[in-house]
Amino acid sequence: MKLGVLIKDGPYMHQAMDSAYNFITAALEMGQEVEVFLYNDGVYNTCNFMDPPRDERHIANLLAELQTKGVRMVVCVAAGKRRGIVTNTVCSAGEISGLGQLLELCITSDRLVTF
Amino acid sequence: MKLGVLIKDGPYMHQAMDSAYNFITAALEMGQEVEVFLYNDGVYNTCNFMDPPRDERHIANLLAELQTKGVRMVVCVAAGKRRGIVTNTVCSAGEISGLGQLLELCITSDRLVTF
Amino acid sequence: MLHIIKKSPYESTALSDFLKYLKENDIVLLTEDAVYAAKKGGKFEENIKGILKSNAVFCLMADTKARGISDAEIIENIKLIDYKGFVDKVIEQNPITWA
Amino acid sequence: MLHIIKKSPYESTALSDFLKYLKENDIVLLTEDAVYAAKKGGKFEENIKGILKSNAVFCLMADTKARGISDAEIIENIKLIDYKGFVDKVIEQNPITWA
Amino acid sequence: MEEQEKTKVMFLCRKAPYGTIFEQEAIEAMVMFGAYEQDISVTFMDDGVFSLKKGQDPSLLGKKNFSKTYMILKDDFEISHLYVEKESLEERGLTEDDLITEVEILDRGALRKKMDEMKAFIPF
Amino acid sequence: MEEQEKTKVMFLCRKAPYGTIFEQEAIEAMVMFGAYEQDISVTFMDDGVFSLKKGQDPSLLGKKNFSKTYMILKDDFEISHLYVEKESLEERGLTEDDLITEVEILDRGALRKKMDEMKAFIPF
Repeated sequence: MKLGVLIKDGPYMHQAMDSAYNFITAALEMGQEVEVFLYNDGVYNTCNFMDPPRDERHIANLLAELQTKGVRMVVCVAAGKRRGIVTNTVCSAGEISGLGQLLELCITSDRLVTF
Repeated sequence: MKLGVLIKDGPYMHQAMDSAYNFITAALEMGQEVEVFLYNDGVYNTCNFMDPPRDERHIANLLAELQTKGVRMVVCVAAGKRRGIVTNTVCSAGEISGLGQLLELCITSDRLVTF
Repeated sequence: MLHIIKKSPYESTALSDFLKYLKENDIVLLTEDAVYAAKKGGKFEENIKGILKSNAVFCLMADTKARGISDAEIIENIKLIDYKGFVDKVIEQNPITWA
Repeated sequence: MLHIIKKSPYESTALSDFLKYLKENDIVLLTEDAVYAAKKGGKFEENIKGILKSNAVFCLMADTKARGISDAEIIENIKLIDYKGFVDKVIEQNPITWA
Repeated sequence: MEEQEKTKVMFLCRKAPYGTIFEQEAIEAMVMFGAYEQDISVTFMDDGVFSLKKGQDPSLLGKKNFSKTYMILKDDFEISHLYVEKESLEERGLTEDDLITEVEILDRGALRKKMDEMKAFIPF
Repeated sequence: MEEQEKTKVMFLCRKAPYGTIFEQEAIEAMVMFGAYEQDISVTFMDDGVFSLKKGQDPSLLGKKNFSKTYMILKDDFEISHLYVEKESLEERGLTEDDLITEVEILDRGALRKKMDEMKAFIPF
């Protein structure tokens, strides 16, 4: 099954990305396919400059880990530009693209779940 | 009178920075002194890479305008590092410093108002 | 004390939360989405009228205009103010923001 | 339909908002700060018990453990699940998130 | 037959305008989705119904009046349906006359039936 | 006399832990403020009282258990007072025994009197 995941909140501030990370990890272990779309403040999760304390989880690195496991992570270009998540600031796991990709995800996934 | 302004929300997502901008502009016109501390997601307001549509307000530029009017804007270093607002990404209006500056603001201002 | 409310009363409990700390001579300021509480005919009209019996309630005009709430739609005795009025209120009383 | 709730019922109206759309066979999943609704002795115990009469209510264990809500403190008949159980529920029914 | 192959997606607009960016970024998505010839519905419930209120003027906030876009969503952007929840309007003291554009006002029961047909929800 | 010159600041902790970062970043500020020899109070009310609940274990979320810091705020970080609102505890079915550290439990009337003495509030 293909699961679409929509993330609308930024890192650390809200639990959304943490919940999504745990959900996606579980889904991958169960053999499901996952694709992520980052919208609204969700684009901040891909900021390449985040540098949390060493004993704290590094959310952009968690995204990189998901990417190595085959999860595509699309960053909304409009939401990203407005907030400063652009080519110069996005982490390697984030793929900047348009809102059409969110509709594509609605079409191609079996379920869309929002965090 | 010196007014301290604490901003805890990021740009665009919430109205906080817009309300604070209008409040500060009014206070300056009334001859008050204002100093700002950006905490939590509030640090995102100083992201130098934001690039909103041309017909939309540019929040980092609004901060620059306030700075030219003599408003000091301190960005919390801990909240900033966690979110990727650091030397490479902060706009010129933002001055990165520690949480002690927020307490200093409580001491030196006549009022502290949170947006 | 100046109580600043900024969330819609329909989605947040901020309006009932701050009420527990309202005392005589306190001022209430409705801003941002909280201005929906000031609209006649809404679910919170009686709550606001209750507050008005004992305390002054102000409402930020820029926020009511933005949301299409005309002056005639605002509950009687609520005073509309602009951002300079907001600054005045902060100078008058110690502000506390209920988000 | 799978109703996913993530805000605390004490500060958000999400718990009452989604209820209006609850139908038989729907599943309810309490996650993040919404797990406080699953705690015995709280203000929303009766609301949850009412939902349990007609619908299955699940609660994310990682979120109750994080918040120090022991299994014994959780209202009877609420089922604790892990993230794999969360995935199962999403596969079972179309999810809608009430934030 | 072709009609049945379209993907049914519903925007759920539950937040008031201007206090957050949700309305604005939801509209950006609606406009984009409309171009893809799928079956897109937009539902306003809870505080989302305030987004349709007539007479909005956010110029003092330095913002644009997004509500005007709702008037052209169906004709210019091929959004299939604009639904408004009747109970949410009533609770807020709003009537059909207060709304900026023509919409289908449905009660919760009718709205839930529409929701049951959807493949995916985009909640704001 | 010197006591009177200290600035009185109160943290208002009104949010539940883990769902947002507010508790964590509030603690970072408390720890820092304590070092400046002012008069700092911390008040837990509304969902903030959940931050003091015993037995928290957020390891499954990949997060740290911040609640333990409250145990050393007064002794190690010179925070003057930890107040908890009695009514908020009751509404949530919590008692003094559920709390991770010793605090002053005050009702709203008493708490409001403390608030009247403050120069500034840092709300979370």
